[in-house]
This record gives sequence, C-alpha cells and structure tokens, in this order.
Amino acid sequence: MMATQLSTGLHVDELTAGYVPGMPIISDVSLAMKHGEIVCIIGPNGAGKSTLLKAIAGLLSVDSGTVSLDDRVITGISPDRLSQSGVALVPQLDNIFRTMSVEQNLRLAARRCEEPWRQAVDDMLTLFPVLAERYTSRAGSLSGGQRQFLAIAMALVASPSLLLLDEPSAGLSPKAAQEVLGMLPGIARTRVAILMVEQNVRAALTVSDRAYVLAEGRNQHEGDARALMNDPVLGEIYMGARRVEAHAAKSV
Amino acid sequence: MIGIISYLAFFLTIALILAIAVLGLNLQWGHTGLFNGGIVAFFGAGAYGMVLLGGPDRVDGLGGFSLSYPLALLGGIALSGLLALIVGLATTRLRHDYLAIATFGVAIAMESLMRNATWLTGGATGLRGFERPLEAFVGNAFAYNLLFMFFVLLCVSLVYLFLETLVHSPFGRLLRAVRENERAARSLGKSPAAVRLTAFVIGAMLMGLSGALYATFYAFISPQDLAPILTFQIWAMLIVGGSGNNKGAVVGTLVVWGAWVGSGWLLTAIAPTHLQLYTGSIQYILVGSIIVFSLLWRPRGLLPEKLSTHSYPLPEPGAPNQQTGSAS
Amino acid sequence: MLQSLFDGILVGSILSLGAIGLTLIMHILRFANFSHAELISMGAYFTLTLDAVFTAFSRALASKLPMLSVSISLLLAMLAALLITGIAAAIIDRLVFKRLREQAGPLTMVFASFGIGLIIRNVIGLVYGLKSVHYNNDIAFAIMISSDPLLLVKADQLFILALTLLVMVSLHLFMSRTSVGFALKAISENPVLAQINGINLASMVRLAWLLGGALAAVAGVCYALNNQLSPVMGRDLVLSLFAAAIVGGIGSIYGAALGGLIVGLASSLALLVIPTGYKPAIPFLIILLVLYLRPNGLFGEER
Amino acid sequence: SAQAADCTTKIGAVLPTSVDWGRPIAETAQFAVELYNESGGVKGCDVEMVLRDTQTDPKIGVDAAKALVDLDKVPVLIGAVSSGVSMPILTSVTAPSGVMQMSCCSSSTAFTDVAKEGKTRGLWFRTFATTRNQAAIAAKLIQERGYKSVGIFYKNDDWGQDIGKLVAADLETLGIDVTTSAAINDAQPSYRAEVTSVLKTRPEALYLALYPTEGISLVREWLSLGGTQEFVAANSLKSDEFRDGVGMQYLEKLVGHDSAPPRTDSATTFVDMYKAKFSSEPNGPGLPNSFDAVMISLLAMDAAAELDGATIAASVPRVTDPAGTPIFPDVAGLKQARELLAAGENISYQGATGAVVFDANGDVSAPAVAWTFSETGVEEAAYYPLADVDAFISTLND
Amino acid sequence: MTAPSAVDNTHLEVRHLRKRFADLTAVDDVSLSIERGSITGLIGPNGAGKSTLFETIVGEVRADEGSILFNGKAIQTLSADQVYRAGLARTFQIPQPFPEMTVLDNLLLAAPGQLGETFWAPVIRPLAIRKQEEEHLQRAHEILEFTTLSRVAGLAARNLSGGQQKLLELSRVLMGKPELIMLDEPAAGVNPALTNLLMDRIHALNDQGITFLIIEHNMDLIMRHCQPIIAMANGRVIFTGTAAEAMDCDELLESYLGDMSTVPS
Ligand SMILES: Nc1ncnc2c1ncn2[C@@H]1O[C@H](COP(=O)(O)OP(=O)(O)OP(=O)(O)O)[C@@H](O)[C@H]1O
Ligand SMILES: Nc1ncnc2c1ncn2[C@@H]1O[C@H](COP(=O)(O)OP(=O)(O)OP(=O)(O)O)[C@@H](O)[C@H]1O
Ligand SMILES: [Mg+2]
Ligand SMILES: [Mg+2]
Repeated sequence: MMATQLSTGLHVDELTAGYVPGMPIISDVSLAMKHGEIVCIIGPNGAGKSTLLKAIAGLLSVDSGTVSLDDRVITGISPDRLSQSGVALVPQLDNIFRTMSVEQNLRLAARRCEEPWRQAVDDMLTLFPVLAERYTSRAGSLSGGQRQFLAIAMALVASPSLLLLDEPSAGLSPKAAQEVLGMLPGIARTRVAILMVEQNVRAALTVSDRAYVLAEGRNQHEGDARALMNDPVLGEIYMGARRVEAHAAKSV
Repeated sequence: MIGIISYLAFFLTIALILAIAVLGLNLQWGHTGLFNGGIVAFFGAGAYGMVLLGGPDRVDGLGGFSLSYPLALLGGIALSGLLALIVGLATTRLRHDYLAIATFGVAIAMESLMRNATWLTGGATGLRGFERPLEAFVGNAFAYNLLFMFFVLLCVSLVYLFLETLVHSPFGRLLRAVRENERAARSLGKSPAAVRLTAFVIGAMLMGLSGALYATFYAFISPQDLAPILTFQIWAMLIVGGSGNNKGAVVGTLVVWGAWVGSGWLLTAIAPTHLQLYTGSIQYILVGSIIVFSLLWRPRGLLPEKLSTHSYPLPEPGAPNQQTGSAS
Repeated sequence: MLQSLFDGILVGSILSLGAIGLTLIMHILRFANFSHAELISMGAYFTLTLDAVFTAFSRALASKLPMLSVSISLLLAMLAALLITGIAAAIIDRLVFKRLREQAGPLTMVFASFGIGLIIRNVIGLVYGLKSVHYNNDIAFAIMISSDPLLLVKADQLFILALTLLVMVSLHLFMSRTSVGFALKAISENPVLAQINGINLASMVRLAWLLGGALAAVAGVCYALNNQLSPVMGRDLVLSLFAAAIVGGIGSIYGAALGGLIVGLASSLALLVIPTGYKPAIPFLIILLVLYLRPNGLFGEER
Repeated sequence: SAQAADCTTKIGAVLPTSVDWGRPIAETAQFAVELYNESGGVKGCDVEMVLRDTQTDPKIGVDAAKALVDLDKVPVLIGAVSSGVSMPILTSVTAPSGVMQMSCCSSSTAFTDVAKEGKTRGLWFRTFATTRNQAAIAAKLIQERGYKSVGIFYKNDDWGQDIGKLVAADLETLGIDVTTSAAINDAQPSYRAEVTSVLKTRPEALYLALYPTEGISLVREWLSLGGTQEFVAANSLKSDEFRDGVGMQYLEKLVGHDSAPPRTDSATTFVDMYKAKFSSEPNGPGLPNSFDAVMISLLAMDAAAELDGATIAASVPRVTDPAGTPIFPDVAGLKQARELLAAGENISYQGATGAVVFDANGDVSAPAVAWTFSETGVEEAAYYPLADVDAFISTLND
Repeated sequence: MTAPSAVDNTHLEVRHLRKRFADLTAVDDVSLSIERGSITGLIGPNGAGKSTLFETIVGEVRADEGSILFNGKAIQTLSADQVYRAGLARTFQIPQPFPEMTVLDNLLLAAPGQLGETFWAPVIRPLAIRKQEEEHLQRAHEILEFTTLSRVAGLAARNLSGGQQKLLELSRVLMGKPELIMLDEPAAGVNPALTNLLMDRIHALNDQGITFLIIEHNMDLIMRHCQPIIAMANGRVIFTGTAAEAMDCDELLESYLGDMSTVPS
C-alpha cells in the first residue's frame, strides 16, 4: 500500500493473512526494523504472533498488504527461495526433522549456505556442544531443549540476514535460555535483523531493542523494549506482573 | 418399464450389499484408522460360512448342516468375526501399510484355501446348492428380486443406524482418538489395542454380512468372487464417497458401482459393433478416469468427514479472530 | 533344495529391484503407489518399441552381449526408456498427485494411483494388444553349475542380480550420504520445514518421480527379459513388490532388497513342502510372521 | 452380399473382452454373427449381438447379463467364459428370467448338477465338450507315446483342477507314473519354483493343461532349465500365440488333444472362413466353441416359433438333430438351414467342434483329435470317434 | 519387591530406576519419592532425563532396572493406559493433541468413567449416555473457559497455536480425575499472565488433594509454587530440597540456573 519509502531492513505494511483465504488471522499488521536490530513480539496465546512470522517467511497466502526486505517486496515469493536468499525461520512447533539424525538435519540446513557445509556445521557444533554429543542420534530422540538447540542451529547455520525466531527459549533451561538470548546481540551486530516472538517476556525484552505487542491479530502497541517492560498496564496484561500476588492471595 | 425397474432393483441389491462392506470398512478405516487390505477374507468367510451352514449335504466334502437361513446368516457373520478376532489379535501391533499387507496376506491365504481345499469349499468350482430363502414361496423372479432388495435395504438401514449411533457416541470419539494419536489416547487411560480390535471385528462382521448376502443372492460363491479386485473396489467406494462419513460410504458405493457397471452399459450402447471388442478395455479406462476425476474434484470424498463427533451446539463457534482476546 | 535356494535368490532379485523403486516412492511421497505397476509396464513396453526402432536403424545393434540375451540396442532402449518413464511419472504427478498431495490424505492418493493404473494398463492393452510378447523369442538356456545336486543358473539372472546389487548400493549411498538424499527424506517428513530450509518442494518431488519411474522401468525390463511383456505384467508383479518393500521396512533400500529375496525364497522353498496351488499365499504368510516379530518391517522405523 | 434387413434382433454376450484370451473368443462370436447376418439374419432380421465385458469379475458379469436381459431384452445370452461367472448368471439372471444361456467354455461339472436338479429349466447349454472325454484322450495319447512317467501342470481354476485330476487318475489306472501334479496359479511373477519342483522329479514327459500366457512363461522356464521337450497339451494350448511364444523348434514333439471337427469334405469350412477373415488359424482356447455357441443359438432362434428364451431353448434339438440334414456354417449352408427349418425339418449342425449334440443337461460330448504344431499352424495327427473314446473310458473304469 | 512403602504419606516412589538408550543412560539409578498432596518441582538442565523419567514412570517406556510404586503398588509392568487408570496422569512436553478432532472432543475424550465407551452401550442406554455427556460437556466448557480456549473449542486441535496446544494438553488432564498429575513443562510457550492463573488452579486442585509433579524451566514458577524441588542432571538426582536451598546449591547454579542475576525474581 505505502511502498513509497522503502529502505533496507524488514518492512511489514498492513499485512492481512491467514490459513484459509478470506479468514484472516492477522489483520493490518505493520512493523518495521533495520538490520542489526532485535525486535520482539509479545502477546497472548493465539494472538497471531506465529502466524505473522510464517506470513513473513512466505508460508501463508497473504490477503492484503506487503512484506518487503531490503527494498524488495517479498510477498508471494516461495519460502524456499526466501530461505535461499537469507530469511531463516525457527518455527515454534515441528522445527526439526525427527526421523533424520542431527547430522543430517544440520547438513540439510547447510545446503543453502555458500561455504562448504562442513565448516558451517562445525561452527554450529562449537556453538551448541550438546549437538556434537548427539551428532548421530535421531533428532526425534532428543530432549525438548536439545531439539530447540538443533532448530536454532539449523537457522543459524546458513548465516541469514533476517532471522525469525518463534519462541527460541521455550523448553530451554534458564541457563541455556540466557545463553541463547545472549547470543542474539552478537549476531545482530553482523547486520542481521532478528525478529523474535517470546513468552519468556522479561528475558527477551532485556536483549531486544524494540518490541511490538500483538493481540487478536492486530498491532496493539509498539515501543522501546525497556520502556515496555516497565509499562505497568502492559506488564499486568502480558507479563503477569502484580496480579499474581492478588490471585495467589485469593486462591492459596 | 418393468425391465428398467427390474434392472434397477438388481443393481441396487448388489450396490447395497457392497455398501454394507463399505460401511464396515468405514468403521475400520474411516473412524479407527485401520488399514484393512484383506476385505475379501472377511467377505469370503461370511459367504462361505453361510453357504456351508445353510446348504445341503455335499457328496465329497464338508457340509450338510442345512441350517435355517437366519441361523446360516448369523453363522456366516460369526465366522468372519472369529476370523477377524484371530487376525486382529495377531496384527494389533501393526500400523498403516504394514497392517494392510498383513491383512492382504490373510485374504490371499483365504482365497488360496477356497481355491484348493476342495473338501471344504468345493475348490475352484465354487459352492452352490444353497436355496435362496423363500424363493419357492414367492415364485415370481421379479417379485423375489424386489423382496430381496427390500430385505437388503433393511439390513443396510439397520447397519447404518447402528454405526451412526456408534460413531456419534463416546465410543466413536474413542475410535477417532485411537486413529488420531494412539500415544495420547493411552496417556488418557484408553486401551488402543482393545479399541482397535473391537472396531476391526465389528467391521469384519459387517463385511461377513455383506458376503453372506452376496452369496445368498447369487445362490453361489466361488474363489473368483474373492479376487483382490473386490478389496480395491470397496476401498475405492469408501475413498470416493468420503471416509469417516457413513453417508459418504453409502453414496460412494452407489457412485462407484454405478460408474463401474454404467460405463460398460454406456459404451455398448454407443459403440458400433466392431468396436465392442475394445469396450472392455475402454470401460476400465473410463472407470479409472471417473475415480481419478472424482478424487481430484472432491479430494476428501463426496461427503467428507465431519470434524465434530457430536451433535451438541458449540458455545461460540465462528472465526477465532472476532472473539475477544484471552487476557484483555 | 540347493536349486530352490538359488531360484529363490535369483527370482527374488527381480523383486528386489522392483521393490527398491517402490519403497523409495512410498517413503518420499508417503503413499502406496499402485500405479508403480504401470510404470513397470510402461518401462518394459517403451523399451520394446525403442529396441525395434534402434534395431531397424542399425542391425549391428542387435548383436547380443556375451552370454546374455541382452542386445546392445536393448540396453540403449532401456536407458532411453528409463528417462521417458521417469518423465512420464513426473507428468502424472503434475496432473494428478500434486493437487491431491496438497488437499487430501494419503489414501486418496493411493486410490487415485489405483485409478491411474487402470487407465494406463488398459491404454497399453489397446495400443500393444493383450497378448504377451518377448524382447527376444530365443530361449536363454541355463548353465549347469553342478549336476548333483542339480544346480542350474541363467546368465541373465546373474546379470539382474548384479544390477540389483549395484542399484541397491548406489541408491542407498545416495539417500544416506548426499544432501540431495536428505532433502528427499526431508520433504517426506515435513514439507513445510523442508521449504523453510531452502528446499524446493516441486523440484524434489520431480526428482523423486524421475527416480521412481526410472527404477520401475529397469525392473520392468529385467522382468520382461526373464518372463514376458504383457499389459498386466506390472499388476501381476506389484503386490509381491509391496510385500517385499513392506517387509523390509518402508523407506529402507536394503530392506526392500532383502524383502525381495525373502519373497522369492519363500515362494521357492515353500514348494518343497506345500502344494503349488497354495503358492500365492506363501510369501504373504511369511511376511505376516516377520511383521509379527518386527511390526515396522526388518529395517523400518516407526513413523 | 448382405440382404437388406430393416429389422434387428438382439442377442447378448458377456465375455471377458479385456482379458488376453477373452478378446479372441468374443471376436469369434462376432464373426459368427456377421456370417449369419450375411446369410440373411434371424427370421430375416439382422442380428445385433450386444457384447459386454465381464472383467472376469462375477459381479460385473452378472450385472452386465442382467442389463442385457432387462434393458436390451435379449432372449439369448452367450457366455460367460469362466464357470465362476456363468454360474451366478445362470442362477440369478437367465434361469429366473427364462432367457437361454449358451456358454462356449464353462467347463465346471457343477452345471450338470444344476441341470439334473431341474434348475436350469432347460435353458442352459455349453459347447465345451465335457472334460471327461478330453482327459481320457490325454491319457490315451500319453500311453500311445509310451511315456512311463509324466509330470502334470494344470491351471488352478475349475477347468484345470478338473482335467488335471482326471488325467492323473487315468494315468494311474494305466500304470503310468505321475511324478508330480502342480497347480499353476494365474499371474505369478515367476513360475521358476513350480518348474523346479516338477523338474527335479525328472518325468519323461509333461502334460500341460494351461492357457497360453502362463503356458509360455512356464514352458520357456522349463526348457531353459533343460527340461524334456516331450509335451502333451490340452486344447487350450492349441494356439499360435503359444507356438510362437515358445518357439516351434521346441515344440516338435508336442502332441495335443481337442474335440474333433466334423469328418466330412466340408470339415474345413470354419477353419477356412476364419483364415479368410483373420488371416490366421482359429487356434486359441475356446474359439471354435464360441463360434458354435453363437451359431447354434441363432439357428435355434430361426427354428423357434417365437423369440423367447424357453422356446428358443426348446428348439435347440431341432438344429442339432443327428438324424437331420447336415448343415455347414457357411453362408450357403445357413441359408439352406433356414429353408429346412422353415419347412419344419430338422437339421444337424456340423460346427467348428463337430456335430454337436446336447444331452438333457445341456452338455455335449464330442469325438476327439490329436494334433501337433506345424510351421504353418496345427495339424491333425489322429482322430478318435466318440465310440472309441467311450470304449476307452470304459476300459479305464474297469 | 512390592513391599508397601515405608511412609504412608508417599504417593509415588521410584527406586533405583534406570533407562538406557543405546550408548546413553538417560535415567541413571534414580530414586525419589513424591509426597501425597505435594506440588513437587522437577528441574534440571536440558537432556537431564526428566522427561524420560516421566515416560518410564507411566510405562510408555520400559525401565531397564528398578521399581516404581504408586500408592504402594508396583506399576513398572503396567502399560501407560493402565497406569492412567490407576490414577496417575501426565502431560507431554511436546503437545500430543488428537489433531483432527475438535478441541472440545479432545477434552470430552478425557472425561472419566464414560458409560458410552463400549460398542453396545450407545445402543442400549442412549439416554443415560446423553445425560452423562451433558455433564461432561459442561465441565469441559468450564475448563476451556478457564484455559482461554473457549473461542477455539470448535476448531480442529491441529489448528491451535503453539501455546494453545500446551493449554489443551493441560486442559485434557484436568478433565480426568487423577490422584497424581505429572506436568511436563506446562508453562513453556504459555503467556506469563495466564501461567499465573493456571498455577492458581493447580493450587486449588492441590487443596482438593491432588498431588502434582511438575517439570519446569520457569524458575519463577518453580520457586514460587513448588515444594519440594528435585533436581536432576545427567540422569541422576543431584538435589532435593526447598526453593531456598536450591538457590544455595552451587552445582545447580552452575549447571542449570546460570547467572541468576538476569532473572528477576
Ligand atoms: N493451520 C491453522 N489453520 C487455521 N487456524 C489456525 C492455524 N494455525 C493457527 N490458527 C489459529 O490462528 C490463531 C493464531 O495462531 P498463532 O499460532 O499465530 O498464535 P500465537 O500468537 O503464535 O500463539 P502462541 O503464543 O500460543 O504460540 C489461533 O487462534 C489459531 O487457532
Ligand atoms: N528414545 C530415545 N532414544 C535415545 N536417546 C534418547 C531418547 N529419549 C531421550 N533420549 C536422550 O536422553 C536424554 C534425556 O532426555 P530427556 O528428554 O529425558 O531430557 P529432559 O530432562 O526432559 O530435557 P529437556 O529439559 O530438554 O526436555 C537426552 O540426552 C536425550 O537425547
Ligand atoms: Mg506461536
Ligand atoms: Mg523434557
């Protein structure tokens, strides 16, 4: 709609998309970010956060609106071509090939990077040593957290320029979550745009630059990450602050 | 006119007999996810069981029970149920294609037995000698066929009602749950093995009923009736009609069987005599095309499965997006 | 006994060859493709036609390879038929299976493939006639390896055995060592995730069909070489192939090869104790037994 | 030279036209109809034979038969080939509807039983000579050739089981060793195992009761493994397809049996006409029988006062009366037949399988021949009149 | 072997449990006991063997060694469905919905003591079943209301969002009437505000006597709601104690919690 002033980075303009044409899950969602930025999306369950990421990655048919990346409209481009051109998505569910070994998962993901797969895969094994330990195991036998590592490694292995993370810390131990989230600023500094969805809101906001709040499929709020974290109203609605005590007092 | 009615009654009789087997398969596959590749085994058990139990004495083989028709019919059904129980127990651990090939093996073994064990089944010649019940009483062939059609219709209706009641009950929900996610079903205290076995046996007994009625109507059964093509036909009927939907199963039977024989009739009606030699092959091509196009047109069947198993109203269905968010 | 054992292995090797192609498609595209039978027939008949064309082109091509009943032109025809059958398979996918894959369950595809099989089989019957034909009317006599115990082996069959082993090993290496092989597996398990990982679904599906069609064609030619060509040859073969593929475990190439041998051996050895009338049931009963012990086939994984 | 007829009379045929051995049978039936029409048709009307495929599936065949009877109102039905299809047609379509059914090839003894029970209501006929005679001739041929041991391959269907067992029993009576008797199922990917199982019993000769398709497969396999070339074959293998598929050079010692064509100067009528039409010999399972089935039916229609099944069936003896005027199935013969019948005289149809005579059960027995393959086709090697056959059978029974 | 447990108050007891996968011992000589009426937290680094312990306890995976006592009775030979029927329920870490069934049907399936789960009952007792179904329906709606799934009750479970699937997993187990509920990361992917509400419900059920064993990586939740806390690492139990004690356990801090300073408490 307003494709006039495109600039580098990711631009989502009044995007309306869903799984069945004519039954949109997200409506008129807009979002903009530059390379090097970490942006977090928060919102209640079923708000449409994952749907948004999937739509950006080209997995859904878009009813209206556009997504553009680096001055190029990417709506309508097939997910594999997007992936080849530097968009990586870590889905929330079903994010590894269960019947394949860890090695095969990584090598498969590394097909789209230019350098030889061995180097790229080795980098990932250094980053996530647990994957090296279970290198030949069937990915389906990994523990919940180990799967998450693998899924993230599969996205990172291709050195993407846009990284879409759907709840990367879910299922990770506190320590691992910190490590993974802590990795992000470093990655962003290599001019990667990182858009993530998180329910581990506080931890996510600490590493994010900006954040959007999504509810009922629409943009509800947008702002600086730190400011959002300290916003009392949003805190209560989306982060469970304060009300906890009230409820705990009532029911226990 | 009477000719058309007579033919239609005949057509419907066979179609409805097959519909019973399709309904049985729908219970197994459509609702429970059991990939039964050996329908003819149970169909055959019902048919042979009924003829053996109800037929007269045979010179060179087992027989001579001469039970009354209802008993023979029940006996045939019971025999297929028994076979299903044994097969089911042996194959409860198998899924998908593995179950299909195992049951297919049972069917082939059954066909082999029928073809070779002359003392039991008359061998390749088949079994006859069974009198159609009440035929002599009715006398007129046309009237008898009409009567038989109504009898079959009654059977189909009862089976349909029974299955509709089943699948819309908690039992039906249980069947689906086992089909959808066995592990989850187990974690909720359900015993998938028992559920699968029950559905398998009930479905097989319906196939047995179908076989028994088939043999009654033709007053004859032979291994040629148990060729694997029957299994495919029954499956095609279910898939075209819509697996998981009992109405779909019946509609699919009528459509596929209608297309199968109708195409032959149509071709001889329009083809000049010298081409009639080739109408057999063309008929197959037509049948194949009808199946393929029907599936392309309605991939989930003519009457697809419904999502909900019960008829109670939901509080607020509709598009999720128009509802209020959780936390606001 | 020894002869039966050998017969089983040699007959089994044709089944193995066919089952490898079948298991591949069953694994990657996740449905039991009954029209594989007709791909087999198509491969055999394409070869028949091309062989005639090539021989007409140059008589020199009609000379036989040493020991075998295979001529140079037949080999060339077979290579061309592999490609044509593969392309035909890909076209069928484009016309029918693509849409069903996107919109329906696997059983819909199974019965669509059944319908397609009916169509192709009867088109072949109309084009080539219903009677059986041979590539070559000469009979390839068996070589007596030993007379007591009697052991006769046909060179053609050894050729097929070798071919099967070659196909088996190379295909296994391809599927388990190369990233294209992984990509094929990936689209079978989770097409969406595969696409996210940069895999072009359409081209991988095409590749799978090309492979599947080509493998079916090889199997068809080898089978016809030993038996005869008829429009129903694929149909007659395919159930044994399913049995072999499934008993080996769907998706396992070694499994399919072993499954073929088991089916071959079972039907061969069983006749030592059981009347021939029961033969069709034997392999399936053996399979029932194997599956009872190993519910996902010999090398299969739970899906 | 067809006479213009502006009316048509329908008859029905249910035959497996989509099956390799079925299509020629149907083709021959059509040929007979053509001939008949050329000679003037039934009662001056062109005969239209409505042909439906059975797909060898009883349900399909029965439905087709029912449609022909109810929708096309045919008084006569030709078919089916397999007993498994013919029988339900008989019990559930033709007999109840009073339509005459004439099968070329259904061999099952069960039909005789049904007829004996009176359930065919005289409507059932088959031109396939009873297996009993053929089996006896097979045994006789084997004996004449002096084979001491024989292996038997029989098609595992009703006909094959029947003849296989009869031949084995007859050989036993004659003191000839049957080393093994192997049932051959249709559509097997390989017959290697069956071949090996017989090969290792080292019989001097093989008796083959098979159809060409599996016959070729099996015999080629047999020969390639070095098996004997001493073959005795049933009439089903009397086919060019089989000869060419296996190769004449391996079949020089083969002798086969069949029911005999008529012993007259015009004996070759059918063969000649067939050759003129199809430029090949009428060699293949069931071709002469199919021809005769149609001819007899059509002649009976001409002989019948009214065109309903029962009347036509009742007229069959009039056209197969041994005392009647011999009639050959060429255009001239058929014309003559029609005149004789119109004049109230009986005729003796001299068909492709001989002077067919039906007994009360609709069965025929026929004299027999022994045949061998030649470069050009098939040659008759010996002729066994019915009396000889019966005499031989009675020696077996003693 | 099946001697009654020493203390009557022990609801679930695991003794020397061991489970090997090829080269890896996922559960290594684990012994622990869960007190009746407690809300026990089970923590540990990724791959510690927590989920495998669950799978082993409920019989989804067979233990190589050791025994499991529930209410003093050995259950290690029971199958998963028998364990559930004995009163021990669990949720899956990776949600296991019935994908082609509605959310409501997913719940109704889990209702306890259903009359209509045989093939004859629907034919002979339709009215009684209908009545019971209505009761269950009402209960299901209550639970869905609470877990915020009401508006998606009619959707196929396959179409739920990630968090909604976790909520469905929890809702389903709440639909039954188990004595002991084992939850595998119930809060992962669930919005924090809702998590707090869920914990209230769990406390309420706990007050009615239901024992809970909860695997969680959300330390906020563990610290606030669970007592005692058991920690595993490398397949072994390395710690048992209160929340406060856990914060003093160096081994835990190092391997599991990391730098606690970034986690606001
Ligand atoms: N495949 C699908 N088909 C139809 N509707 C879907 C599908 N997937 C999700 N939905 C619906 O879309 C809505 C948004 O889902 P989405 O996965 O985007 O939520 P989310 O914000 O990521 O939630 P969560 O935090 O729980 O992951 C939900 O109501 C869900 O029911
Ligand atoms: N079926 C299996 N086959 C082989 N290894 C397995 C299997 N299941 C689990 N494992 C391994 O056992 C170890 C323990 O896994 P488990 O799932 O119990 O961990 P967890 O404590 O639940 O971790 P998380 O917090 O990440 O979910 C892991 O290293 C895992 O890879
Ligand atoms: Mg989500
Ligand atoms: Mg876990």
